[in-house]
Amino acid sequence: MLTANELDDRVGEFITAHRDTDDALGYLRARFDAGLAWVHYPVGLGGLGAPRALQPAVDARFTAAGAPSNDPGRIGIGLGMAAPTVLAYGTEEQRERWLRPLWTGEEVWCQLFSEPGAGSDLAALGTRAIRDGDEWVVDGQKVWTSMAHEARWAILVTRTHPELPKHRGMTYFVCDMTAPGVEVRPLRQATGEAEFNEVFLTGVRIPDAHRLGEVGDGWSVARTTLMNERVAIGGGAAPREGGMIGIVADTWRERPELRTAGLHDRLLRLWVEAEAARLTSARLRLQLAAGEPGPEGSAAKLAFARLNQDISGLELDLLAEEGLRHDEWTMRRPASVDFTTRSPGYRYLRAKGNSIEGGTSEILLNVVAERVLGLPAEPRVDKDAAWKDLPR
Amino acid sequence: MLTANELDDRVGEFITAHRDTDDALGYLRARFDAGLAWVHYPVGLGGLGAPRALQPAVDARFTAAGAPSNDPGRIGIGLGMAAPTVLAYGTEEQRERWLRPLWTGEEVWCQLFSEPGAGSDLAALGTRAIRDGDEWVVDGQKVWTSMAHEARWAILVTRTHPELPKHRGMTYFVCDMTAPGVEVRPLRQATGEAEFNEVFLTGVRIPDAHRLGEVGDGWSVARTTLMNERVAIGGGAAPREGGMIGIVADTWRERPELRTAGLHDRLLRLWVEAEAARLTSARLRLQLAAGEPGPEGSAAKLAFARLNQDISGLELDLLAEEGLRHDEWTMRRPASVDFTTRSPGYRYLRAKGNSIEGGTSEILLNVVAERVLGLPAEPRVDKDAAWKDLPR
Amino acid sequence: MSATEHLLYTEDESELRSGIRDLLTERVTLAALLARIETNEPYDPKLWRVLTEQIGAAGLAVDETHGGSGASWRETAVVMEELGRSVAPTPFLGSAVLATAALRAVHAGALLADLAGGRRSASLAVSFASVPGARLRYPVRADGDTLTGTVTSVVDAGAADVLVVAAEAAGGPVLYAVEADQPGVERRPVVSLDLTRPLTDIVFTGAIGTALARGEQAEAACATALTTGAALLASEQLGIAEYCLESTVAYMKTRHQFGRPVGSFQGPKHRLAALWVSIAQVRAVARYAAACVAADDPDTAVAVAVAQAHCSEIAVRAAEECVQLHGGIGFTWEHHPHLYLKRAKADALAFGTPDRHRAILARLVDLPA
Amino acid sequence: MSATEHLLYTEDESELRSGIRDLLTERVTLAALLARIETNEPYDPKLWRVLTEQIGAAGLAVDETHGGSGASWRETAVVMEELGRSVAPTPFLGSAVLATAALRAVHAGALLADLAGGRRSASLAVSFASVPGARLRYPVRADGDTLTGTVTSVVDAGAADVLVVAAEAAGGPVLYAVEADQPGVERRPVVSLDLTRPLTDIVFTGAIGTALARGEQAEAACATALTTGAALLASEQLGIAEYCLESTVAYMKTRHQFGRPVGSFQGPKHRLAALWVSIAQVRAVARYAAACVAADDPDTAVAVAVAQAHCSEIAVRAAEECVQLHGGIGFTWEHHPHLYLKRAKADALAFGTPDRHRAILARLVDLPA
Repeated sequence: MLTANELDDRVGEFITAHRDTDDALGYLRARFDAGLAWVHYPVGLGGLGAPRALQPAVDARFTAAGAPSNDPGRIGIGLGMAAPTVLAYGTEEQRERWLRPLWTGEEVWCQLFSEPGAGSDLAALGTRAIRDGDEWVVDGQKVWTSMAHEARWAILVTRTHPELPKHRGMTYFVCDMTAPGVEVRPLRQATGEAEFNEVFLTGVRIPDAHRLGEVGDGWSVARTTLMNERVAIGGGAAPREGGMIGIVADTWRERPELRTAGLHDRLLRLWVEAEAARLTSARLRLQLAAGEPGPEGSAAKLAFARLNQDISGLELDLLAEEGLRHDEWTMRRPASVDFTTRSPGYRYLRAKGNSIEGGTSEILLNVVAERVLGLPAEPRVDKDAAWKDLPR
Repeated sequence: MLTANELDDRVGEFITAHRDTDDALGYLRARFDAGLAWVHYPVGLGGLGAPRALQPAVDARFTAAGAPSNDPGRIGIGLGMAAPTVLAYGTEEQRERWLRPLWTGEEVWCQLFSEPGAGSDLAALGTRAIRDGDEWVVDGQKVWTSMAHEARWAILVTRTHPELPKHRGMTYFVCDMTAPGVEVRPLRQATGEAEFNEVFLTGVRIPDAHRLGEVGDGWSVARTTLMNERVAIGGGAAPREGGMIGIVADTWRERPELRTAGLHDRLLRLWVEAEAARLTSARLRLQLAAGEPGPEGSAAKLAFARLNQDISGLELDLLAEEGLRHDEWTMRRPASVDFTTRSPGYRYLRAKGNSIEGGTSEILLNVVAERVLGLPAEPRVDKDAAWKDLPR
Repeated sequence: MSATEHLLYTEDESELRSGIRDLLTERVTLAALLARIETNEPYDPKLWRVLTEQIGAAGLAVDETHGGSGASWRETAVVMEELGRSVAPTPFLGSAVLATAALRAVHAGALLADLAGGRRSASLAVSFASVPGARLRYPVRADGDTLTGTVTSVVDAGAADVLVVAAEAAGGPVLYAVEADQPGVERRPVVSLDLTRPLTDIVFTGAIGTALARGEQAEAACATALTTGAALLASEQLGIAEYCLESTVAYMKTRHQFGRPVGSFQGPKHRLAALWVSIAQVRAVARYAAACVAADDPDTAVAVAVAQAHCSEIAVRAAEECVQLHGGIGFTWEHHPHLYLKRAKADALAFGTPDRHRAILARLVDLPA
Repeated sequence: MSATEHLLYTEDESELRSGIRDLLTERVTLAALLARIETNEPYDPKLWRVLTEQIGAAGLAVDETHGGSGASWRETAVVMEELGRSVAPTPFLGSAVLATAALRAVHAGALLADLAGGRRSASLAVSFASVPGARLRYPVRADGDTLTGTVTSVVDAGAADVLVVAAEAAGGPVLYAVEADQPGVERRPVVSLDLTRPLTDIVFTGAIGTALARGEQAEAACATALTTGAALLASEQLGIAEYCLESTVAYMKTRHQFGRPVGSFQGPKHRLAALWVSIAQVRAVARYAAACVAADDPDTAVAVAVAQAHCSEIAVRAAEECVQLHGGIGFTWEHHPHLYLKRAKADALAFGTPDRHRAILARLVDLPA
């Protein structure tokens, strides 16, 4: 297997060879073809079969060289969720068709999983797919779909066998977002913005060739997707005061007239918690680097959500009158969440989403309790009954 | 029905007539016979069939006159739990035999309900009672029995029909604590003291005449007992700073050298919470007086437990080095709990019991959630199965 | 009779509540509310008319000789509860509480009667974040009866006919009634965190005021108004918390996940039960504060500090639980939770945050830092 | 290499842990512990012998030339974790941490070697509630090398052979080694909140000491000892929290109520999961503090303040949950939870309560009051 030094040499050669390229897309395609996109992917699919741990150094070197970026913020769902699933379950043709334009950013992906009636209980979903020759006809409604309004493709889980127990009657597809019958509507949220969408699927025809995994095996495929979502969250390196605590700490330092004794101890408590969360993430990164992926990822997401909420609540209390004043409620379509540029009220409201999106804190606590602590599961009333007979 | 004024006259006459009595027991017996023991009880059983709300004034007047007391702290279980149950379910003979010496304090009562395997889930209890002619033979182990070592009688719930679902196979008895086969052992607790006992019942023979309620109807009878326990708790009138908060507030005032900024806000938070709990109790008393018994009694017990725990925890933090030093760990048998005379460490430890004894906080939260808020019950796996087949 | 004897609701209060709730249920639907709050007219004028003219809600704390019903702040608090429950945009707090309390204190009979009858509305020109019990600031200066200065973040001032303004004059503070619709008064709408309660910055540039009181009396009137506002805000917070709990409970009874109503899971169940316990305390604390201001009880300052320290935190917690336990839809614009969250958080900032009230309490009950 | 690179356990540390855990599992049964703690000999001398002589636990942070193993405070922290897990009564904290840290700082080679080898034990004569980072107090005065004064609530001093005493002399502070068994030293046992860790008041009445260091060096040695003690106490708190969580989880898997294991109810489940999240943070924070003192990192003061502010609260919460979720038996003398509760609460008071550490932190990270 490739060593870190050999890999570094290859990156250096690539950078030198493409030094004078003006064509960003061409550069990214070439980088993919050289196996330097995601080095742990197979040769021919943007990788070199190298250890995953070598990727950060590669990215850092390209960044340092000022190389064109594939804008990972914009194509996060493709990179983090669609790609590993296509890699794991896709046919040769599917991998070759989808992975390259996914990685280069030519094609944006979104995720059609959650439904109004199936959020935490994703396996209850009811979007129907009925086979019709070489195609499937899909009807239903999905929700909380970020980037749907810009996406070319979607990963989609459907119900194909309502008469089976819920975990056994699902099938997983890749859905063409430009296909007739796909309607995307913005979903406005408490902040006034719409990061997300509702997606209505009405008689959408999907070729069987766009199925991922076996018919009826959609739950397993979806779990692969979601496992990769969990890994993607919460592991980022941060300096001390790097998160939201830094904003309020700076306000505290710069505006002594706002300080009160009661808020002081609360600020210090949150400062300590933020530092604890930071050290925990640092420890998690060491574990991942040492190849011991622990369940601390869920812990990090739980802690991050609570911290953001508590800190932004404190910030409003500190600002008092200024906290009563907001910047704007305009309906916008932001491409990503930025906690630093908007008003404190925005931070406060947006942080409420942190314990709902990507798995509610309640669900994550269940995951920790059952999978980590090994506490017994609740009595299940929905495991063996046919999906169609479940109360909803 | 008797008016408050008429009743007051009667009390006055009684006090005048018995002014010169030296015989405390005789006095109490006479007060019982005059119907001035618990005025809402029937005539002949210590009462006058008067409204319950008139009792406090009667008690206050006897106290003011310096009349002998039946020491309600010592006979609380008899007064609060056994008596209402005997009244509700007892035969004429049973009421006449038991209520008078119970009220006068001649006979102390205790409660044999909880078992090592049946705490929160009282209906799971397994102490067996098997009929043998006119008697029942009882075998089993009870726990958390206060006053068992001083009690003459016990209210006892047993399992008579293991083959029935758990709520339907119980029978309720009055048990003679001096009968052969009753063994009382002190149960030492975290404070070092033993307020409670374990009671071992080995071939204890109870006459059928000491049964309360029908055979198999023990759960209904027990619920009457427990309902009266709930009412008894948490309604006491208290002045501002009357509870544990007063102790720590005084320490704060008297010892400025201990103060820290962080503890200040925490103290004030708890002061506010204590005041909120006090006003809530005051409101509850008005409701009870107005004949609207609300479910706020459970709320009061929940709040009281948490407050005592938080305040005593703060007190130790405030005292710092002194908090590291305890008074004593001697095994004692206190007749009642007094939070004021012992060391802060005692308060801290004893308060931990407040959220366990008399219904854990978790169970009370269930009660509030289901009976007050009307939230749906958990799926029950133990309702219809025979008691003997339940996992334990 | 001590204020602790007034913690329950009287029959009159229950009747009042029921009338107001019927009205609000009809007029303040979620759809109507959402449609209104982003317009230039967040208040529903018809609602305000019925509330003031038919129900007489604005005159509850005004005596009968001034066109009120001669009830008290306790009845007014019941109105606040219901307005909180519905997050109804009305100028009730500014006009029927803050301005009315100030005008009552200076015996400004005619104007008081106008407010009580709903013929006019007013607001007290102070920042909504002013802390009762803290030292008053006077951002407006009076030269003769000509006023100059800027007051920021005033509640319910956008639609007010009259502004009650405390200004610093040469001889000390003076309380003025200022017609809002005059050249020397500019009202600048503020984008407020709570869309259902608009705030306004008011710039006085030579506005003409009518002096109502001077010196200590003016100062006391302002202080009383803030104290009354803070006391009654606790009742609004009670209404917010109650509705958040009730609507969450209702949702959790019908929403199914994993084949069960989500309200049957013990995790949220215990949280909601604990919240109910806290709300029972909010009720007692808010009633006590209202009873104290109604009776001008010597314990008023403590009661209000306790109420604002306690009720703010519980109302915010209730709204936060409402958002969280509604899951995804709790975070959408189309559902009610965000409106309650914004109102609850804004109310917590209004009239002083809990920590500021605890600091005041420390002085009142001799627990010095 | 930054201290954040040392947050994991090395293989050596895991081996060390496993050896100690085996020993403690065998020697510190609940029955043995309960039998011992109310006697005059709460320490198990055999346990201490094996720990020091066979495992070399007392010499981990001592270099090889002084009879130690030349490891570091990080390895010592692993021992503290295991001692916390078992609430084992040993003089490890007093002798192998506090006294050793002080002696290391003043290069007191011979005595250090005695401690490292387990031939003698020592303690630092300071109150267990002393706060690292706060100004040092010297309750003992030195006249020549004769010591007079009283030090209260000293940890692990009852069985110590040597007392390390910082005393105020004419020319500034002096650090002494004082033989404990001499006429001028009276040790009075204290009834301690944590029965598994006895405290002692020490009265010096003309005791003779051997000066180890003077002036700034003496002061620095004391400060270092307290900082090291506080840093390593975080690891003990980690062990306490872990055992409380694990034993509670184990209990809740087997305890049945309502026909189900109580651990299947979501209420306690969510609380235990949240506790696990907090304990994962305690682990990171405690490891970081140990790594900082091991490397004498410039960030040590912040790391220790964070560790003591955070770990104290979580360990206490873990112990409180352990009591509560064991239900009735959690409140009995015969079961383990109360022992952990007492240790956790005492540890929270030791070396400064969380609020005192937050106040120190405020200065360190420029967040002034």
